[in-house]
Amino acid sequence: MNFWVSLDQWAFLVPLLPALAFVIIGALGERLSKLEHGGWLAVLFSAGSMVLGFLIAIGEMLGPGTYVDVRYTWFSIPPSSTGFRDGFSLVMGTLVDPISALMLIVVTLVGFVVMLYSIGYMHRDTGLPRYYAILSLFLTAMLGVVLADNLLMFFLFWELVGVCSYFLIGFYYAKPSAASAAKEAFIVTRVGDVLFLAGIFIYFAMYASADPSWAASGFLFTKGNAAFLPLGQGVNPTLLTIAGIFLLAGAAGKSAQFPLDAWLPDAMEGPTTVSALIHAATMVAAGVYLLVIGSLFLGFTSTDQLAIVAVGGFTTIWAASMACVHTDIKRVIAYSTVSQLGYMVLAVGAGFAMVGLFHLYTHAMFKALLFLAAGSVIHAVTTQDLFKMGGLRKKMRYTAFAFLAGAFALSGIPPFGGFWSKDDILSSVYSQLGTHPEYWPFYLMALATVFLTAYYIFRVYFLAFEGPSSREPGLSEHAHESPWVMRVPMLVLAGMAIVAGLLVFIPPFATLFNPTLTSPAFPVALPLNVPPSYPLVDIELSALSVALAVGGILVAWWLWGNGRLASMPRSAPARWMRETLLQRYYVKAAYDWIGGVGVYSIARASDFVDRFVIDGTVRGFERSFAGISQRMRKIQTGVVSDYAAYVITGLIAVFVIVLFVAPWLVSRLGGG
Amino acid sequence: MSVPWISITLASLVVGTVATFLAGRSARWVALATSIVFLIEIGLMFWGYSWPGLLNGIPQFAYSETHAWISIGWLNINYTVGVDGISLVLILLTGILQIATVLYSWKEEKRPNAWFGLVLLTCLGCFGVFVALDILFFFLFWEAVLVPMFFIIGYWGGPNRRYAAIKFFVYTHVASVVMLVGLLALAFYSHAASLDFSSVYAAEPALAGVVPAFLFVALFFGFGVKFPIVPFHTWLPDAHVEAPTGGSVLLAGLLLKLGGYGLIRWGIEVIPNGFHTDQPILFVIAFVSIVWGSVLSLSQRDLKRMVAYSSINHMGIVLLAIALNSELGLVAALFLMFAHGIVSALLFMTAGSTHDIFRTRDIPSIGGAASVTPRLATAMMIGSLASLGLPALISFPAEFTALLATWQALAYWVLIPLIVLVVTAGFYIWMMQRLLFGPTKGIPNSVHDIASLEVVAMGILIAVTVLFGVLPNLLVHWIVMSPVGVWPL
Amino acid sequence: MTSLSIVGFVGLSTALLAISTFGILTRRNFILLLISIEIGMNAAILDFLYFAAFPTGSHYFDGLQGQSIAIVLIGLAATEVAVGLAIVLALNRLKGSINVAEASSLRE
Amino acid sequence: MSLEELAFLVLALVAVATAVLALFVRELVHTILWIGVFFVDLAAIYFLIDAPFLGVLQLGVYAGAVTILLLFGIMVTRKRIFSREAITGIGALPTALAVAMFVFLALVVGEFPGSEQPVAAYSVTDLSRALFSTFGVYLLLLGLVMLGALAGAIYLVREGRE
Repeated sequence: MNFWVSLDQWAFLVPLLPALAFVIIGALGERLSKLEHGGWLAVLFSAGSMVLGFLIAIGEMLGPGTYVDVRYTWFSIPPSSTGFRDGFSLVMGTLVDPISALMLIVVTLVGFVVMLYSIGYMHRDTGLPRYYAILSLFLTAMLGVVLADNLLMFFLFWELVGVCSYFLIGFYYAKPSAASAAKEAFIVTRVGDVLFLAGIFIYFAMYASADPSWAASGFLFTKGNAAFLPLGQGVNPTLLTIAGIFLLAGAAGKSAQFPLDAWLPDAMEGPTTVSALIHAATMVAAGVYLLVIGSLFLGFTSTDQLAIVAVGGFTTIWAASMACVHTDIKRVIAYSTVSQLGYMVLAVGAGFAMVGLFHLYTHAMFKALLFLAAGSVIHAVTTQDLFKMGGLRKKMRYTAFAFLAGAFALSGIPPFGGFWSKDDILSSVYSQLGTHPEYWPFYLMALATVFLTAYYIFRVYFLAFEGPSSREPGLSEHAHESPWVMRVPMLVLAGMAIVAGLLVFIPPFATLFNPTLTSPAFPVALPLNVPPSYPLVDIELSALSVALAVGGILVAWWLWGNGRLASMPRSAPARWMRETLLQRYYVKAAYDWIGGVGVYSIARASDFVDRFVIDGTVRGFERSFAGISQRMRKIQTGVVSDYAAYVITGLIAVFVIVLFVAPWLVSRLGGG
Repeated sequence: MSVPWISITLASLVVGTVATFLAGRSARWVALATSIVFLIEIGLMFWGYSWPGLLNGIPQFAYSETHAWISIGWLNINYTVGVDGISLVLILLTGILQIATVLYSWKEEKRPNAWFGLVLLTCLGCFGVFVALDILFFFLFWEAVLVPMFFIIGYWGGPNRRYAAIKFFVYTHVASVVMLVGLLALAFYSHAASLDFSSVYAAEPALAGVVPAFLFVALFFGFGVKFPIVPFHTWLPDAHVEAPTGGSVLLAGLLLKLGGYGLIRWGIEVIPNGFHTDQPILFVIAFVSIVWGSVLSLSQRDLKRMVAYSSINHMGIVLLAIALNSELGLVAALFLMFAHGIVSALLFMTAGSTHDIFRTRDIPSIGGAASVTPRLATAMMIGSLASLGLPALISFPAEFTALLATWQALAYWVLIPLIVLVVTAGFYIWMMQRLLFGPTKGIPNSVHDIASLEVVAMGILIAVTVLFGVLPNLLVHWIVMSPVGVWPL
Repeated sequence: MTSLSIVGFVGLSTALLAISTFGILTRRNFILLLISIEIGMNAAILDFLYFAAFPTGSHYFDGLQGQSIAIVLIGLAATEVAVGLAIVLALNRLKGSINVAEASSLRE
Repeated sequence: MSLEELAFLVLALVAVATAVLALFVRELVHTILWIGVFFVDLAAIYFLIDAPFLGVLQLGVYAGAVTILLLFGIMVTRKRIFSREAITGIGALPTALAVAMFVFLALVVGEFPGSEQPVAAYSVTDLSRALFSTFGVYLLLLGLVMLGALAGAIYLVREGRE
């Protein structure tokens, strides 16, 4: 075993380092005030984690095809004749394969730069030890998700990621809106999570009945290097479909796909750094990662695939349309995230797991960048309202450059990162249209979204960075460029946004996108399509999508560019439409109604039943006993003759029982 | 076998309890010493434990002792004690909760000797229930738990304490009597040689016809009220609301576990035939309890009431897992009982401290507690998250395996408890949003965060929560050294 | 001595017991109450003596035992009357009447 | 019908009749007289079944002492010895209870043989020997009870008690 492969054994250290940071910062708390309240400690540990992660990823690039799986038994029941024949185990283990290596790069890199950026961005806040501790815990959890070799561990860290997100969204917990957004995020993702759990159970049933040793192995994705997928082939396709739908539900909750998308824009109540790390680059991508794993290891039926394509395709345009009207800079980017995640889901659904992962990787870079740049702006002007900003390019050159790089990448302008991956998705899905004509509407939605994407992100750019210096007098005047701890991360990510797509043309890196899974029975020969190849038809498609993107930029410039405030269309339908979009198609209101009125009314009604029907019955017993006692009291007359009458009545009752009742009972019950 | 650890432990607890009653002002120190000795003894019990396995198909016990006690003709009542993995984890729970309660209520000023004595007596009773292997002996301890709890609620409780204490006592006592009738009928109908567990176990197959089913219903009623099962649960919220914090901790942490333990030891193990007949009833009740407890928690304003109803929900999952009749289910049920004991104790401590600090437990009338009492808020958050099944905390492995076992046995019915998990998350998260977050309101002028001894008490529970959440095998290792994996269910 | 009908004896004692029961239940005068009780006692004594004298009874107890019990019962009955009379006197002094319906309280 | 049977029949009828009369006459003194007859009548039955000692006891204790005591009781509680007692009506419930009692006890009679020869009569010597040896405990207990009763009776009627 050479050095690079042996590195994989130490993969568990990658999540463990931030966990150490969590423990240290959590334990010492404010005593670390000299170290930026633990911030530098968090940066240090995440840097260590990044270095190790990169080394492991490089090892994976240099030694492809060898996956190392390290396990620790977490929960085990020994074999028994009446229970599990081979025993039952739940394990914690790390599996380093190309997918997790790629995710390692994304998570540790973005994690590190965001941690560094936080030093500057969060400097003025209080409660920083809590912030850095939970952010470190988040990194641990996210890396746990990435490295998990089995479904249970995946789910475990998946939940932990969710709770870290909950705490970070609610970081400014004294703000009612932040507390409310945190709650919403937790509960909505929880809906997806329990369905995901149901999916895990179904896979368990399928695999454990096909191979009893699977229960003992601890829900592993792979056995040796072979996916367990073949086990699922023989089973009831309905069951497999349902499991896939449940998995999709879990992914939709985490990745904010329709209809569980409402929480992500509200999650922007958290600090911008959190938005960049968790709600753009890593956690929300975990849903896509789950679908990738499902597609590669667990298997989807064609019904599942259609459902995934439908959800992903529809979400792209659904979220992008809302992004076009919102005026909060972070919310626009958040809708954009939802929309871009839709692309990834679409790709995975169409059978191109690695293409989806490719977009995940580029998106993580440029979306984190956009958030950091937005954060830099917010840091400078202390508002998030686009219509109060303006002309910031002159005062914040680095930030403007970074944002522009991100915007180009997002719009899909070559050679920026986003172009390659988005184009790859579109052409991949297009290639499936022949055999799957039912994908057509979703393909068209995705294509139309290219235009909307370019439009809304450049609307943001023009409103914030171009035009006259200030629409809100006095706001932008104090704006100045951010300190180096914030600039360096932005520049790193800007670099990545530019070159991320080109990197896949370097062969060692490309191996991460072409995993050699030695499974003998991969269900379909997956067309991996990474890096993208360009036969003639694809060139035309690429030209079309680039044209759409450029068109979007031009429309944005025509409406908002050069400091112009285009007169809004004032007709009633337009106003109605804008209102609908601003109200997010009233989905949020519907959810609030379900939670606040629907469920809560049921709960109140149940409470009423509990108090007055169930407990009322109990009290009724009590009261009737009291009443009977009141009446019984009256027979205590004190008159001797009456007592004698009771005694004799009792005596006669004994006679009746002994002479008649008991023999009858004995004869009925047959001896005793 | 040489050292009669159980008798030694019982004796030390009895001596400690009596000494606490007599100790006057220094009762708390005696109680603490007793608790520490108890924990050490538990540790030694774990140290030397190995499960003897089955003998002629009858499960055996470690550290078992039998001494003739009452012998009238054919009726043999013995002092028989012993432990296996099932009781061992619950004994550990008893030890942990005992020391945590003693530390939490360290500052009790109202007749401290009686208070600490009653706390120790409750734990003594629970320990007795967990080790007793004779029907009468078991029942003796079972009832012995009721009395101190009655006084704890009735003397140290809230404004409506007399009603709650009497309701608690009458309710559970009626159930106990039904259970005793069932247990004695079991022994007599099966013509067991004695009232010992092993002879009743061996004699049970002699029962014919519908008799085992009826016996099981009688036992289940007795154990179920302790659980508590819907619709026999209404004593629980009242008792919790009125009980002092230490009382709530013991009530939720230990007393509810007696029901689960009894159901496993004297119900399922001893009357499998009756259990098989009645299994559907158990399922229905379990599902109803799960849904009902959770939905009702959502509508509660009183923090303690909310936690009390969530106990109904969790114990419903325990009942479900027990009723599944599978090895995995039983392991999960025992783990979940342990987990719930720790977590609900923690939550009741935080609820009690909330009341001490803010003079109210009404959730909507307090806000932003996290910014004035961060330590309390942290403990409450950890407790809530553990209770809603967050991974890496203690409930998760238990709930995961319980639901997995449910899926194995009942397939899509598992969706009911799964969806309820969302509601459970909902009410905890909503409580935290209202009580801990948001702008401050309802904060009295002089606010102090929880005192250091309370921190220690909660810290013990939090440490246990995290330890077994991260390394559940530490507990499962002991649970499986018991008949759960081998008896022919 | 020729045989005697067991039915007659038991019938007699049962009838006496029934009369005694009736008296105890209906009569409020303490002395009548005492008399009712005495009738019942006599019914019992009669039974003991009868069963002591015949094989069916001897099956249950030694004949002499039956007679001994009868003697004890007579002694008890006498004692009872003595105590009863004491109660009559006390009652009469307290309430001015020997109607038991008026002596319905345990306290004075 | 043999002479004994005839005698028993007559005595039994007289016993029932006097018992009923004792409870139903309106003069209390008449009651005492009827119950005296009842006691004597029962003594005759005892003689009939070869229990002469008991018969004598019955005469001495019941017909003698108890009757006189009861009479004495009436005398000290009444101003005039002839005073009518308000007879409470024949209630349905007491009657039903009494009849039920009779019926159930009579049901037991069916368990016994119809008639049988008596065992050998016991002499008074046998009885006394048994009473003072084998069944001495009964006598002791009776003595204790009597002692207690006597003490109680004295306590009840003692002076100075309001």
